[in-house]
Amino acid sequence: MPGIVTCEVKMHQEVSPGHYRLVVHSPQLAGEAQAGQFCMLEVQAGLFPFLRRPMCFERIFKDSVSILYKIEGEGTRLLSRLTQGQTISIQGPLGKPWPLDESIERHIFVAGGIGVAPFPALAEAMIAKLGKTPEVILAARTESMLLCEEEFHQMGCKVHLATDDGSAGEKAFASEVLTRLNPGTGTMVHCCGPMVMMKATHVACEALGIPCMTSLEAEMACGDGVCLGCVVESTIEIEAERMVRVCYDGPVFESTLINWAAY
Amino acid sequence: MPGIVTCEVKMHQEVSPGHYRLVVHSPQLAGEAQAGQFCMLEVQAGLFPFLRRPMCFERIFKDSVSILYKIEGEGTRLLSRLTQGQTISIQGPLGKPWPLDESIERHIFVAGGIGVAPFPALAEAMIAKLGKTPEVILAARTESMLLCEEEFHQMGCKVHLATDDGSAGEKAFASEVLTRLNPGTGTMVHCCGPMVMMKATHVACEALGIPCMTSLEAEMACGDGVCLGCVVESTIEIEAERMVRVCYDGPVFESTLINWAAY
Amino acid sequence: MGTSVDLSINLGGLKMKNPVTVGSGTFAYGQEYNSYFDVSRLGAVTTKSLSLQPRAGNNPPRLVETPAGMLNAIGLQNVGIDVYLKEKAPWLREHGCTIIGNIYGASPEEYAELAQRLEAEGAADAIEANLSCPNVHNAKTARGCTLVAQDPELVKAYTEAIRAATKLPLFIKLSPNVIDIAEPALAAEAAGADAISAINTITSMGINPETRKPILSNIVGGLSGPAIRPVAVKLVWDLSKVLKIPVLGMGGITNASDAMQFILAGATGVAIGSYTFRHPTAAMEVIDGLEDYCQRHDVAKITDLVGAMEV
Amino acid sequence: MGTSVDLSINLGGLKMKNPVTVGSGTFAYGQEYNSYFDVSRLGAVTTKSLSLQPRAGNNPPRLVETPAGMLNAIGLQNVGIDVYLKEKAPWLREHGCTIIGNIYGASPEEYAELAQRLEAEGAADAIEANLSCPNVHNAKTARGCTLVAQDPELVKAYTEAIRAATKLPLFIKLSPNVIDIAEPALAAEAAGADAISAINTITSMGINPETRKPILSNIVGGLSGPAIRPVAVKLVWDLSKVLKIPVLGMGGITNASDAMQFILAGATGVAIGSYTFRHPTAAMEVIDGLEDYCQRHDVAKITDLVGAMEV
Ligand SMILES: Cc1cc2nc3c(=O)[nH]c(=O)nc-3n(C[C@H](O)[C@H](O)[C@H](O)COP(=O)(O)OP(=O)(O)OC[C@H]3O[C@@H](n4cnc5c(N)ncnc54)[C@H](O)[C@@H]3O)c2cc1C
Ligand SMILES: Cc1cc2nc3c(=O)[nH]c(=O)nc-3n(C[C@H](O)[C@H](O)[C@H](O)COP(=O)(O)OP(=O)(O)OC[C@H]3O[C@@H](n4cnc5c(N)ncnc54)[C@H](O)[C@@H]3O)c2cc1C
Ligand SMILES: Cc1cc2nc3c(=O)[nH]c(=O)nc-3n(C[C@H](O)[C@H](O)[C@H](O)COP(=O)(O)O)c2cc1C
Ligand SMILES: Cc1cc2nc3c(=O)[nH]c(=O)nc-3n(C[C@H](O)[C@H](O)[C@H](O)COP(=O)(O)O)c2cc1C
Ligand code: FES
Ligand code: FES
Repeated sequence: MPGIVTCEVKMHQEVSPGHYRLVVHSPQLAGEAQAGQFCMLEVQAGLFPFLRRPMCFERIFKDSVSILYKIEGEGTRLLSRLTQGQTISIQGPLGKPWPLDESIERHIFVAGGIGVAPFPALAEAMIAKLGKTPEVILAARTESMLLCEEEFHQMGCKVHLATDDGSAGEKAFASEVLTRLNPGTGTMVHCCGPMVMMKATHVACEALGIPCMTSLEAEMACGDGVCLGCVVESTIEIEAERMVRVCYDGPVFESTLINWAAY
Repeated sequence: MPGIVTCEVKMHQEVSPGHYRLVVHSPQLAGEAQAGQFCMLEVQAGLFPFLRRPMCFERIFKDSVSILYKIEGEGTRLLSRLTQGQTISIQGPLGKPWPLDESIERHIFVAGGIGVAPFPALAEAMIAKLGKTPEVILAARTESMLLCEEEFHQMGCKVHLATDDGSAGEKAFASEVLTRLNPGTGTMVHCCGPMVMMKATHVACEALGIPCMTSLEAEMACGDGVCLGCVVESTIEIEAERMVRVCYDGPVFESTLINWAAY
Repeated sequence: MGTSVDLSINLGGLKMKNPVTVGSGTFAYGQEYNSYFDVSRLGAVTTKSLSLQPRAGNNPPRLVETPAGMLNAIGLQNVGIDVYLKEKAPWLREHGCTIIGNIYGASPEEYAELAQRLEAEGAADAIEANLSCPNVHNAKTARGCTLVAQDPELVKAYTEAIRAATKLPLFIKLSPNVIDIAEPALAAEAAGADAISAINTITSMGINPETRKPILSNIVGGLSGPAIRPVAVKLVWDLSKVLKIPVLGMGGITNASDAMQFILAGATGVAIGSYTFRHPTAAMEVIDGLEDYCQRHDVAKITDLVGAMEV
Repeated sequence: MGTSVDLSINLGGLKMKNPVTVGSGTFAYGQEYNSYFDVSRLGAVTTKSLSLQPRAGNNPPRLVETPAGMLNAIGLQNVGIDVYLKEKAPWLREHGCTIIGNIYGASPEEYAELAQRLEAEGAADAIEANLSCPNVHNAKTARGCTLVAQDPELVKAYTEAIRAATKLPLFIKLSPNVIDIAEPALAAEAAGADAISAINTITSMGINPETRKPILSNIVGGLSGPAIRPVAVKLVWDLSKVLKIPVLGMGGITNASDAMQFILAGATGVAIGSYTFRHPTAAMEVIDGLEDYCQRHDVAKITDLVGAMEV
């Protein structure tokens, strides 16, 4: 059940230029959150910014959760000033988690840039609950934007790197790397990153005939399925509505449910 | 010349319930500020609160200044979260200082509640520049709201206490205490506190035939004499305007310049 | 808390146990926020605008944050009256909620039908007609007007049609985009409205300088949130000066102190809108805060404070 | 910075070296802010509204902060045209400032006289007539209107009178409190205005719940600041769709990105108002930011971006 908790900051540090990791103490969130869900952070007290900022759980520990984020605009810039020992109001957990499907043999993550954020928690859950170690394709514009490589190695994941400029790993799109991994029946792809990348991955999976789960982003106001602001167009109707809510029906969707034509 | 400086917080602590002292590093402010002037603090980054908050200089050190403030509403509450090492944007110095009149024999301060804030700097300036040690009447609702007594003692000032509830010093109004001090010709009174107190002190000084300087408060937007928002009605006209600006023509006014009828 | 305070109000015939409801479209149909607080504690739940057919709304992006507020162009996406009657209203009833059914139609007849069906199925305790949605483009609208609520003649016609279709308390929701809000309000009153809801969002827009494109796919949207509160308080005061029927005030309320501004300006009831997105328990805290305010000020009945601003 | 950008504009005949001026009443007569930056760097300085006689304005309190904005009811306190001509204009001239003289009168004749005197004494390079101040109560105003700018007929009459009195570029400043801003704007254009300034503040109010009194002694005031920016951008876009004359856009601008929203929506010039109170060098930073924007986007002339929103 979503709730609002005031959490103490246990750690907050810049992990690569413009990217921060925030660890907050919250047995409640840690106890309830599942990989793929997200929360809404109150950036600072007062009415600016007006809305909370959606962030997924990078990792879910015993009594704390971590968030990995990128400075995108004013909200995240203000957020980065928060210091250890201060408190922050967090609403969550929200949304639908990644599915944990026992019948799947091979799990491949396709992560673009900061889109890697929801994957460490998912890798841990798969290892713990399914006894399966996923493979990870980490893609980014350039080397310094490749995040969490070390974490995945520590969990025993095979990591494939791809950069737009070739500064690390292959100079290729993540979807190309994916195709070259020859994923066959029994494989499921989990993808999070820029819309164009998710679209390309969806198209690749369609061609390969394998299921693809995508974690979408949209501007959010409520995070609770109420305001109808975060919708994307779907290929089907949920509750007689052609639009699906990223916050409530997602953020994780089977890629075939999304109408990718708009992107 | 007023300017905007980003200052590091050297110290910030609660000095009595709901009252804080903030010391910021700023050779520029310390070099230019004069007792009685004030500054405008940016409470936090972003657009809330929208306006800066006016605060006078409690003390002016070699390369820092101190501010003594009371939690009044949301702005000061947010301000109190600022921690040592963080920075704050300060605009100043602004307004007209207390006059330092060599011809005056006896200086008496009349301070009500947080209205004591501009007096430590004035006492120091008088001791240093005029070689005169002022007497201080400290008035407040109750004992815990009497501030700076220790500071004045250390500077060698004689301190008279008055509280509304008699919890410390006399159970009397500051203006009554003033009258009983028998101030005669050659005395100047400097007053800061609630409007009703300043009015009473003004009336008492009129009766005693001695000059009274009052430091006024008003809601401010610009602090620079531009918006005309902070005016009070005057008994005379400055630049053909019947209204005087607390921020620019004051905050320190000869009490006879103010039309006290409205208060 | 000490002495008990009577927070109950009668809003044009709708009895509410306290003056607090929610803004239409900021609370869906009540279910979601029940995980944050018992929604039956509200004086009433106001539903999202309901239309005869389900509506998909505008294309995304549909919302953007603004300083101390937000801009939306949802375009009245809703499940439609049928799904509401079948799935949403029963839940609200089971949970003991008083319901203000907000409706939106493309014509007076559609509004009338919606009101009639809500009453017939016992799925609302009052009707709030949204005549101020930026999507109604009616040929009969007076020059320059784009909203029914901007044209007193249309307001009269729509109100009369709905009035004829239902005996439920009828609230007419007005727009701030007018020169003098008294005109449509008096037209509604004359046509049989039981209360005026004010205000809906202010027509606004935003542009992304980097892409040079409008931020909302609909280009234009409605501004809400604390940013617009001073505008709303003024309009509620304008209304309270001319109306005999009560006002349901809204626009940027975040806490009991904000709500008191509306009540003192003349609102009998208040609605919490966008701020619920930031702080889901806001409406609850307003109820508690109003009770606290009355106790601190030694006021036995909240209704004694309606329009009690001292000029 | 690399290639040089042409920031100059021609605003209805007024040549400005960059599109940036200040909102009337938020910069006094220029002197005070010269300690923060060289005010002659502005495309133009817009003066506080000048009247024939000095005005004391309203009683305090006259301002209050609001979420992301502020409410003021200064009441046009100003030194009067005589003091302006004797003391303020010479300072602006000595410092090389381009001057937009903002004027306020109680009748068309007073506006005409003010414009004529400013031109005769060379104390302004353009006239901005404030027809949207919440203090004008004119018996001839159409039903419901309280501002000249709400009534196209009055706008026409006032504009014609001022037009007849001066050859200086004439800007008419409009109010957001209308149903369709195109109407007064087209009336002004037809009557000979050279540009439209938009927007003035939005009519608003606040109440202190503890005292139950209005916060402003005038009860009602005008809302400004970032809170109203989305409203202003929308109105500027509305204007740019119907006008042949250019628009001077304002309302809540804090930085170059905000200013670009106005320019893309169709404003040729922009004015920084209330935010200067928070951040006195804001206008300067907007100028630098616009230059930077043009460089990043490979735009040689800022005027190429006017109305360049891609729908
Ligand atoms: C379900 C979900 C999970 C997310 N998880 C993460 C994460 O783990 N790490 C991370 O770095 N980012 C994540 N994001 C994106 C993150 O929310 C935005 O980068 C952030 O809100 C930008 O705020 P800002 O004020 O810095 O940027 P601004 O551009 O100034 O934001 C202005 C407005 O745009 C919205 N906004 C801007 N960009 C986005 C975006 N890409 N998605 C949604 N809203 C946006 C903001 O909420 C705000 O309302 C997630 C988004 C969603 C929807
Ligand atoms: C020249 C000057 C010097 C001051 N020096 C000090 C000082 O040294 N120490 C101190 O504790 N206080 C001082 N004050 C008062 C202080 O500025 C206010 O207490 C503070 O602004 C309240 O802000 P808030 O957000 O906490 O209160 P809120 O009530 O939430 O403020 C809301 C609005 O009211 C304004 N406001 C509220 N009360 C006052 C007030 N009494 N005077 C002016 N504006 C007010 C705020 O600026 C803001 O715009 C001074 C005021 C002035 C004018
Ligand atoms: C996301 C959103 C959706 C809204 N949908 C509706 C609606 O369907 N019908 C309606 O009458 N008003 C709708 N409104 C307007 C609100 O009910 C309310 O009148 C307005 O937001 C002002 O209140 P606030 O500032 O507290 O949000 C909506 C507002 C928002 C923010
Ligand atoms: C304190 C204050 C005083 C103002 N005085 C005037 C005035 O004298 N004449 C006028 O035409 N506009 C006046 N305005 C309106 C501004 O010029 C501007 O149109 C409005 O504030 C919107 O811009 P902003 O949001 O950037 O402040 C005043 C605004 C403020 C805040
Ligand atoms: S953010 Fe409100 S419905 Fe998704
Ligand atoms: S605060 Fe603006 S004139 Fe004093």
